[in-house]
Amino acid sequence: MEQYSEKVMEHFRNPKNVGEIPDADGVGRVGNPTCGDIMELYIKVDKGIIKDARFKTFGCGAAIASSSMVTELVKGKTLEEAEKISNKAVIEALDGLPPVKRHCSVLAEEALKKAIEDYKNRQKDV
Amino acid sequence: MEQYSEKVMEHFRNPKNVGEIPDADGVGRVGNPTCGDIMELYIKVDKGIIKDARFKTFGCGAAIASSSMVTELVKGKTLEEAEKISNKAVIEALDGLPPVKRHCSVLAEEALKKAIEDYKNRQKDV
Amino acid sequence: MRVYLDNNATTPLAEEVKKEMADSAGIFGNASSMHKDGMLSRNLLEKARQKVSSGLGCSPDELIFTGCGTESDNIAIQGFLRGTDKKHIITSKIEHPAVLNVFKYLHNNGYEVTYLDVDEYGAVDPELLAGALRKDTALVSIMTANNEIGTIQPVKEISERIREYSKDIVFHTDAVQGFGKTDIDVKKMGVDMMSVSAHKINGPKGVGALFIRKGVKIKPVFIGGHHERGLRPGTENVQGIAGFGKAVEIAMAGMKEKNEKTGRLRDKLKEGIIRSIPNIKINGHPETVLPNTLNVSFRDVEGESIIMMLDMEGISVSTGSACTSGTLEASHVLLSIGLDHASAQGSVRFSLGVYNNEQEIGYVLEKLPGIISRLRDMSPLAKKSECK
Amino acid sequence: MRVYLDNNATTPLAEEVKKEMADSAGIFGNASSMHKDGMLSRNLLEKARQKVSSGLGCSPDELIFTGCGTESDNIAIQGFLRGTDKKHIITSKIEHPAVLNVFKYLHNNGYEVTYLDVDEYGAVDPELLAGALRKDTALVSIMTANNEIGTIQPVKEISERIREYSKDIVFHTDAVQGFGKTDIDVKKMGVDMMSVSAHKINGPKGVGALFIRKGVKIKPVFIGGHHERGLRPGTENVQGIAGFGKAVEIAMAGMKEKNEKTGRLRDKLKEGIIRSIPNIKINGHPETVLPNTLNVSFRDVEGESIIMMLDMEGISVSTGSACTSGTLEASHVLLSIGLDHASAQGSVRFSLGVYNNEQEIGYVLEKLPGIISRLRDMSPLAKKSECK
Ligand SMILES: Cc1ncc(COP(=O)(O)O)c(C=O)c1O
Ligand SMILES: Cc1ncc(COP(=O)(O)O)c(C=O)c1O
Repeated sequence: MEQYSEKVMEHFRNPKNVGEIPDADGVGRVGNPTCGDIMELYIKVDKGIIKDARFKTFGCGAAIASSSMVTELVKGKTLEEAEKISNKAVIEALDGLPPVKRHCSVLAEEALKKAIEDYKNRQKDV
Repeated sequence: MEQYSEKVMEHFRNPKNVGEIPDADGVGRVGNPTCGDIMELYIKVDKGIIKDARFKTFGCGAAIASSSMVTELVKGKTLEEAEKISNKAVIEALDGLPPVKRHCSVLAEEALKKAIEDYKNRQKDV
Repeated sequence: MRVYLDNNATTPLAEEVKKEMADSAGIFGNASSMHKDGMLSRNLLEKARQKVSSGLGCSPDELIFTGCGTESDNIAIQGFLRGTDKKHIITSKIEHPAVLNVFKYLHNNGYEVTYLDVDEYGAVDPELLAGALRKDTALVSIMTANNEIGTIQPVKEISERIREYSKDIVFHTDAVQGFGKTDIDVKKMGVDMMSVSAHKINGPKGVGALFIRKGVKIKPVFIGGHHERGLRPGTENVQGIAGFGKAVEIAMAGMKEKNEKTGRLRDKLKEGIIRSIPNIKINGHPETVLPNTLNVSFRDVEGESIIMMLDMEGISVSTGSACTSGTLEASHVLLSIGLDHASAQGSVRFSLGVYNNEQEIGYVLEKLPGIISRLRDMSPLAKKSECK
Repeated sequence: MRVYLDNNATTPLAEEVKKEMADSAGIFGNASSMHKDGMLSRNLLEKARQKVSSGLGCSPDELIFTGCGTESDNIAIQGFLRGTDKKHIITSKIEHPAVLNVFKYLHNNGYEVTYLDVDEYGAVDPELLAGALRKDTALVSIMTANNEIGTIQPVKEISERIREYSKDIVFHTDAVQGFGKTDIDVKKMGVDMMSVSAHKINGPKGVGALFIRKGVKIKPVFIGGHHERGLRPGTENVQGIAGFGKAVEIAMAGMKEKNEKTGRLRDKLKEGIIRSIPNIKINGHPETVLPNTLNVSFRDVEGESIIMMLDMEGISVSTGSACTSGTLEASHVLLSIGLDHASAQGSVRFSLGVYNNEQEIGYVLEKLPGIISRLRDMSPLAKKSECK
């Protein structure tokens, strides 16, 4: 077992933005119980800017911290900026993740991408 | 390593009958340096009775103790009695020997047998 | 407050063991040396061998000391197979990695392996095992008690089935978890080889032992000097082994009472959890189970996050085996007893020890419900379960 | 008075090591556990890994802890060979049984083995080794220094010959005796794997380590959990490993001065023996030899009886390896350097340690001549030598 960074522990201890957004503009759902963690990311978008982000996560400490961190990272960003947020950015913002836990940051990136995609799809439908 | 008995240690510490008998009536020499121990047993016989016995031994603690013990055992015995002294008797008299050291008692028995044989041969020659 | 409920992972050193080890720290000779320093070590070693073998019900010359339980398992299994041409071996699906991974290795290297299923409680069915025996079966290895869920196997019945079929098949049991927590007697159990480990019974880490019944021939796997009959070469860890001897001595004294006490505390914890937390499942056998072990699935939450939150409150527990923490797989034990992945991942093992008390259990029951509900609030699965 | 001159068999625990181990006796978590108790153990483990690896000149992630030097040797040799198809291996005739007996086992199991001769001082000739290298050579194992006669091998030169021939051949060295008594640096020596053992440097018994250069792939021999990268599975002996770390730390501090002191005492003993006892032979290399080791053949007397008599006077020494006491064979090392059987059997190893002093050496020199002459008086060989 490698240690978690203080930053990870902080976000695990007090995760930011937990919950759903009932009238979300985009929802990204990734993972499945057979392979491990499950993450749901909700975003609220106004004039191309992510005004709010929330998550629900079933997963280990790293998964919860990654979810919390990614919601923090996207808030206030334009969709273009948000789309560029990679799992590396999440890892960096968390001061690192143990190698076996890197996939959690990937899940966070994917959840974000899916939420933005979902938002875009809804815009098309309108 | 198994422990030596107190009796073995006693005979090792203060071996009895060390030395040669210059005018011995019989000499038994067994063992060779390639295989390990070497034992020489000298006996002095008078009217069929072993009056004196001495040894010289190159060998481990068990070999020295076995030599010492066998000389003690034969002194005062008739040749017939002495011929019956087996390695088992030596082991018993020593309160046991570790399994890997049993061969030392065999050597003592053989040295004794050879010394008696030598004595008998000399008698024939006369 | 710090509450340690991870005694199946390892246990604190008993004070008497610490003392024994401190007392023997000055006895340093190589137990193989002829001189007095060697003799002093050899005497300590043989005194400890006496104690440990009496704890297993075997004779001292049927016991070798090893470096840990894993080593005992490997020497037993690989060592026995090095001396036979038979190529079929049998184990259960819920063995510790120290056995299971050896079988997997052997599977990939020319052996035919039968991995026996277990029932929903984790028990091996002796009849199922009997049916798997073959003319070319070399060895059967079934653990005495499971480390994750505590289920005790019907070792005696298994042994009887094996003997009925053939006198030649060797039966090994990994008793690393059973030793000290359930009745152990190699004769009554009818086993040919048994592995134990000191650090699970308040002894030192880095010492194990292997019982090898007289007449069972095994070959060394690690090869070197003649220590421990050449089966575990390497200068003997006299100080650690002396500590092991002492640990067995105190574990055996009043074992029944100690286990009854532990069992009462475990039951209190179990009932408290059932009462205060909905949507849970108790894993393992309801009766034939180690008195100290409680494995619980908390639906919709993940085990590691429970452990971390408990840790923040000063409570040490684990998801299954400490040996698989650091990997991502769900417990093979929990999957084998039929749990789905999410439940398997949401499981926590509480394993008590001789030093736990009522107050500690009360403290855990105070903290746990809040943690589970907090994590369920975070979980995307929780709402769905409610809908169902 | 008790004088311990058997430090190549094992050494007494340093006081600082005892203290370190006593201090860490309360840190008991399983180093694999997530919780705080696990973390405390993990921290101790990694601190010790730092210390030991700095003693070897490697990086901490190139070092695994094992249960003894024998285990390190076996994991290195058997573990590496499990991952390659090449079938030729090279070693010397004077390796410790922990290497030599592994090679013999492999010899009987499909491997072609070259056992290199050594010269009259016990040194391997790098050119001879170079000539033995083949396209299918998988591994070379040559010890850093010999345990019986102390001869230090030209490891660096050997490594250079191997590299010149091929980059793929793996070079292991058993540095169990060299560590602490001669300069060790895995990089400068150019080795791929190195075995060491704590109890030879005033550390605890039951702990060893193996350096595995980054990029060298080895497979586990004992199989189980993921501890020590899966190469030495089993709950880590944290207390012992912490003691090892401390032992390395103190061994490395002022090593040069300590070895000079030991060397002076050894030379005093050697000169005293030469002066006072006729018909002897000093075995081992006159210069490239461990500073603490003195091996002497006393003509016409047998080693065990010398040892026993010295023991009765309070002096602990040994005939060759503690690992072969209890067997009847003459030392393979002494036979390999050309001694006849009788001389090989009449040899004694005096191996000094950091705690010996002048007075003790004086005491030995006082007792030894009388013992030898007493035994010679008993020996049937002595008179013949005189005749010659
Ligand atoms: C050169 C050498 N290699 C290996 C060993 C084995 O070490 P251990 O007893 O720690 O297994 C020893 C000492 O016994 C030794 O001297
Ligand atoms: C059932 C079982 N077998 C084997 C082991 C391995 O024991 P050790 O860690 O002493 O190698 C353990 C514990 O880790 C265990 O619970």
